[in-house]
Amino acid sequence: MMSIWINEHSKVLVQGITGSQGTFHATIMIEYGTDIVGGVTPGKGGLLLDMAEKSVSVYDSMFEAIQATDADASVIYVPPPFAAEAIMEAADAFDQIKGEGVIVCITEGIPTLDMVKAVAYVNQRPGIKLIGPNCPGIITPGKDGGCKIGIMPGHIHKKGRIGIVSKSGTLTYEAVAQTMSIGEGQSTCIGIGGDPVNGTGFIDCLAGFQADLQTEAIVMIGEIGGTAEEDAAAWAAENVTKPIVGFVAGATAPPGKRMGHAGAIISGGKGTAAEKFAAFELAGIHIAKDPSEIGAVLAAALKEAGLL
Amino acid sequence: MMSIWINEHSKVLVQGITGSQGTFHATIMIEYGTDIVGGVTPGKGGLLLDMAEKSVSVYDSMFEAIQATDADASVIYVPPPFAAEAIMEAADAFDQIKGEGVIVCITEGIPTLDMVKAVAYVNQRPGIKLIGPNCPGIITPGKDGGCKIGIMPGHIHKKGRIGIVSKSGTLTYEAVAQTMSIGEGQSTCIGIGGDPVNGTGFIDCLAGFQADLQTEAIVMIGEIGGTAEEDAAAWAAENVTKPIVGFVAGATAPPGKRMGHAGAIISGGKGTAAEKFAAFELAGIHIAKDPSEIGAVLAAALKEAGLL
Amino acid sequence: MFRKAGVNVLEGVHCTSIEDALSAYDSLGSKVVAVKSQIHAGGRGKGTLYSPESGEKVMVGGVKIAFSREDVELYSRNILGNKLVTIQTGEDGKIVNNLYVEAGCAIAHEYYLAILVDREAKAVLIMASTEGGMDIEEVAKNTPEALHKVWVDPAAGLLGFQKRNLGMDLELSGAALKSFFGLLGKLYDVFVMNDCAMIEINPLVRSEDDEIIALDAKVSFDDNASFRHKEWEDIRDLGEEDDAEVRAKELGLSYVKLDGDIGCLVNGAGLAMATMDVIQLYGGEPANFLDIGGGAGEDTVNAAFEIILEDPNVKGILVNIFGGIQRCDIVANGVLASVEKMGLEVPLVIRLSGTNYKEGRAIIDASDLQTYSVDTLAEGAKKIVELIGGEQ
Amino acid sequence: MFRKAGVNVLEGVHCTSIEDALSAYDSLGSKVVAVKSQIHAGGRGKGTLYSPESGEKVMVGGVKIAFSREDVELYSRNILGNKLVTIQTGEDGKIVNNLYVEAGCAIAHEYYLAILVDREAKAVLIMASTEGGMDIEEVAKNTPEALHKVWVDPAAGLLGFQKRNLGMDLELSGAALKSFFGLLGKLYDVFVMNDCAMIEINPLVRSEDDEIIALDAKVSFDDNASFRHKEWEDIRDLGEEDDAEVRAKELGLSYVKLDGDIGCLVNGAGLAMATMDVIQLYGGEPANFLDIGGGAGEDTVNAAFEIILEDPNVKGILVNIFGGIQRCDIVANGVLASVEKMGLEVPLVIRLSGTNYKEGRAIIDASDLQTYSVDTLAEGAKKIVELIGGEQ
Repeated sequence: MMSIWINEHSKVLVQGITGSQGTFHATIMIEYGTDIVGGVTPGKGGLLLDMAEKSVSVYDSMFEAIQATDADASVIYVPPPFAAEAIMEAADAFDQIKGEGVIVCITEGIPTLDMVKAVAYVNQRPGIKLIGPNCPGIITPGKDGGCKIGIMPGHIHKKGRIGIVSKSGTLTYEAVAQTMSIGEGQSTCIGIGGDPVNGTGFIDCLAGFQADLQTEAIVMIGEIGGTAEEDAAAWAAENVTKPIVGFVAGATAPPGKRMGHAGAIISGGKGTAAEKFAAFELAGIHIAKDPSEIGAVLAAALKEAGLL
Repeated sequence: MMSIWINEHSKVLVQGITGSQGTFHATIMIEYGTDIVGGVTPGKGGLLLDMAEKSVSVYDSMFEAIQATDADASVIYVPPPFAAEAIMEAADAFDQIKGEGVIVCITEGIPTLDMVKAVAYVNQRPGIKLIGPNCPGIITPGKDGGCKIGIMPGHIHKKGRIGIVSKSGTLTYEAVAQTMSIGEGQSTCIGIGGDPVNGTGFIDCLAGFQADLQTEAIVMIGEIGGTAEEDAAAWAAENVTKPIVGFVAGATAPPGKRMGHAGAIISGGKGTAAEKFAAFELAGIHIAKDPSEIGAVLAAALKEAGLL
Repeated sequence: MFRKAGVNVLEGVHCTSIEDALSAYDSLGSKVVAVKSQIHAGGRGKGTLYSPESGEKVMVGGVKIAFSREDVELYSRNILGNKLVTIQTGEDGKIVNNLYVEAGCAIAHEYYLAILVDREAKAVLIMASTEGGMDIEEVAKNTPEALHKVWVDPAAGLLGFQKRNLGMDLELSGAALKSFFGLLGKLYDVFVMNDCAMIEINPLVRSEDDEIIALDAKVSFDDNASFRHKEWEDIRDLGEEDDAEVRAKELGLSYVKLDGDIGCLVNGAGLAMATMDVIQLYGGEPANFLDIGGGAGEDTVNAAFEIILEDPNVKGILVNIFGGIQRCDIVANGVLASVEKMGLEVPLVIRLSGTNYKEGRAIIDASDLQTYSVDTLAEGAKKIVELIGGEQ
Repeated sequence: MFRKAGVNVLEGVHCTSIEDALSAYDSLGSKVVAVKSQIHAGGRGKGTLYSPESGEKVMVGGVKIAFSREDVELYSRNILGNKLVTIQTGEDGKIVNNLYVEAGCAIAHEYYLAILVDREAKAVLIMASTEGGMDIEEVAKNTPEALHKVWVDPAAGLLGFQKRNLGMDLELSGAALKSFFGLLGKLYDVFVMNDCAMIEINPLVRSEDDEIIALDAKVSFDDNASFRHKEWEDIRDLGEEDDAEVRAKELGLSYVKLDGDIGCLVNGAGLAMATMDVIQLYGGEPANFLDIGGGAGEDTVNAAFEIILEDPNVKGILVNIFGGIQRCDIVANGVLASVEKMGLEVPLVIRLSGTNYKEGRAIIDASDLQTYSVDTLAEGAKKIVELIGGEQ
């Protein structure tokens, strides 16, 4: 297995392709090299869009679109009031037609209870993987281009052996730049998003990287709120043999205040950066206290593991 | 593996034990030899009931009861308005505490949409098996007594090698009597019930019998309505190597009329006995056209398979 | 019910006389109206009306479009009091005592829509077709690809994309799609809130101004849910159901009248069906399905005998009991009491098995009742067929 | 909101003056009443009131039981216009402009109840304890076994047995259990229908006649769901929230004011937090969290500068951008325009990386702006700390 969940050749649909965000990012994804095989906007089925010298078909429903294109993944640029429905439509269609599929939801601002429902719906369909919402997406850089599903800047990436998973968007880019600063590329980078209720979590990604032949080390970026970082660290201690470098944002965040992401809030004294760093330490994760140090810490970890 | 899902020593709880049906059948089950370890009636926790020279504790909730008794199974004698809730309570408690459990729902007359919800709830908890509702239950006769969970007359059974599965209550007893008439006993007998939406179906039971070392032949009794018999026959043709004897009730039932069981109705020309018998024949199932013939057909089938 | 839930329906008036129908026509203010026979059975449009006395054919079609006041008069005269035979009523048909006069609308297209519980999927199923007004069973048989299906996830309920996709499958767009989306959501709510067994709308129409309207609907309910729907007692049209079946239900019996001459009294639905089957297998014809349930008392047995003997076709009775909860001695006492009370002029064959069968038999044998005790169902069936002189 | 949903609450009146409070006392007709400070923060009962001018302590306890008209007058005088400091308000406390005078009830026992979304379980969690009125965080820490939890299956909703079992966990029975069962169902509906983030009822009480009553409640909402709750605009008490934070939100910025002196302007919530962290790591103190979001225009950058510069503590600014969707050249132009418009008297360090960073730097370098361009976040943090003369 090379890279996780998606590979350079994954076929991707864009839900909400005729919206401004959808059109903009579909074009950029195609330019990067992503195989965008179609888009979905109900009521606009049959339309042909010209994007980056490619002609992209629009379908009325995900069911129709997957049947016509045999897509492997879908990315959602749909406004918050309709995004949870879009996730469930994609989950239902992938499940019915293929029994599997990757759904990436970029949308920010989906009501939490909508996500409680959508995540339960996805989890009842074990072949379906949901990334996000409120995340930059997932990218598997190729030798030439690659598969970028989301909004991250493609040009900063390079194919390589480091897997990256992060709750934050821009911090992921920071982590990518740090791997590049020591001459390392990425196998797959996943932004899982910072919402309180979301799809794929750290553990799913760590398990994927552990099993992936291309990945040799992992960078994991958390932030305050919840206990996902602690749980992942405990799991990694038991299950991950590859070196992991970890950073947690929000050491200076005051309690009770939401720091941008709906999930980034220290409540009841729980979910602090200090607790998360301590859990990382306990699990043998290599800690960077400053994101600008990730490169150096990673290089040291690779050396220690005999990989450099 | 000897017998299926329950064995002679299974520990059983009775939901609704302080109701008249619950008390009556709990006593009979204990007399038969079933290990009734407790009962549940909310608000009556702490009560001790004297039943067939045994003292049975009443608990307020299934959660409490399973924690206290480590029960394996539960049987529900709760009136229809509350029965679906009782199923879900049992499923939740078994799932949380043990990750598995057998729930037998005897109650007749549960609204179909309640069962749609309850079955979906049970199916989300893969370790939980639901038998019924509106069924006689499940019995695994032992050498001396055995485990009877339900309302079937225990005394007509004997431990042996025939597995019986049936939609109908009294027809199951008829089938049991037929096996006895040729000197055969039963491994496990399961009445899956005749409601349109229920738990365990024919295929689950056939799979259990096929895997069970004690079971050497199977009697399967269907009735008009739905396509469960056809689906099971097709599945058996591929997956069951043990001889099966089949009967379907309702050859003379007029279309569009509900014959007692809510599910026993031929609608839109579908679900006739003729179709089901034809499917049995196609699948190599030995057919009895008259339940009084089941013994003779079974004896012939056993002989053909070199088992007699 | 639909109107209360906000489902688009046409204005209409219930009528029980020709005068009613005419004043309904006047009040609706629509030149074209539909005059519809109201019975609890489908296929009314394609049914035929017969005079109940002469058996003469009166009119083809139980639903008629009237273009004038005269039409309304003619059609209501032809419908009221006559017998409507459809593919779902059986040969006997049903007397029509009610009709519905409904304002017309300019129909652009007719669709079919049904909501029911799919027992295999254990979920609510919504079926729709662009072939409205047709017999849906024909559509299902001949052009299954024209029948679009949506299963409702019990956990998530009916989702927006499912409504939208089904509408698009029906080739709806714009205002019509929006109207369909709204109507389907409301119909699903009606189905769930009212514990329906089936809602069938045939036809569902798109009007020329792109409204989606439920033109004709047939609704049935889940009997098991009656405890939480006291309102059903009001809308049930008891007059129309078979009298004995209704009475049997009140007594806790499951009874279905059939055309044969051998009455059956059985415990358990499956065994009751099997008893009928075996009677036929040995050349007889069952007069009924009758399940006395589990744990019936003497009274119940008594009531069951009464209902069986009411049927003038009955020439013999087969009692078939396999006692589980049911004790055979109680049935035996019930049979004796019934015979004593009602007299018995037809042969009676009794098969008792299971719980207390010895005691039961002893009771029967000790009485001076003219009965035949047998050991198995097959013997019983053969015996009763022989006794009433059928083929053996 | 609770009253409308049928949740048991005590009668009470909102007041903004001592006169209001006295006439509320007269109208409630209950000799004993509670006088409650109304601010959006918990821990009011255990809070302390201070004079906003002198800082003098006025009264201990923001919720008081008044046994007479004189008590009401005293307590409302001590509360209104003064500053209430609780464990949740921070040191600054909040000025109390509203109070609530509530009829008393004979309390047999106090409980704690909360409904919230459990992010780990991805489900709604209901927590209850027999230790009502206490600080729940203490209970969770010291006696976790006293805190009973129920998770709501998103598919099935809150089920009857869960309500009953939680009530029994609270040692309720009979009428009190029934009352709790009803109240919990309604509260859960309120939670879901109103897209709450948290409902905390502390205390929930059992009255001596076995009614369960929500005595004091704190409700917060899921901001993401505001698009479907236009009614929130009415109930939001804007005066109480930090002014700059509200204005920032309206401009599409995420802003949280902090106590330090280095203003931050960052794209992305995670990076914004990391920027604060790194500033502190190198000896500085961030003045704020500020995320300009993805794809901000010049206007947004402008607004962000305005909000940062409003804070008189700010002695220097660190701009940290890693362009993804966000183009660095747009940020650069925004910075120039802001400085031109507002003037700039504090040092400015700019780190641009990612999309169009070269163009962005060129714009900054070509201007006559007194800024320091750096390559990494660490360099930027060190530089700004150095410039404002903090430790290095």
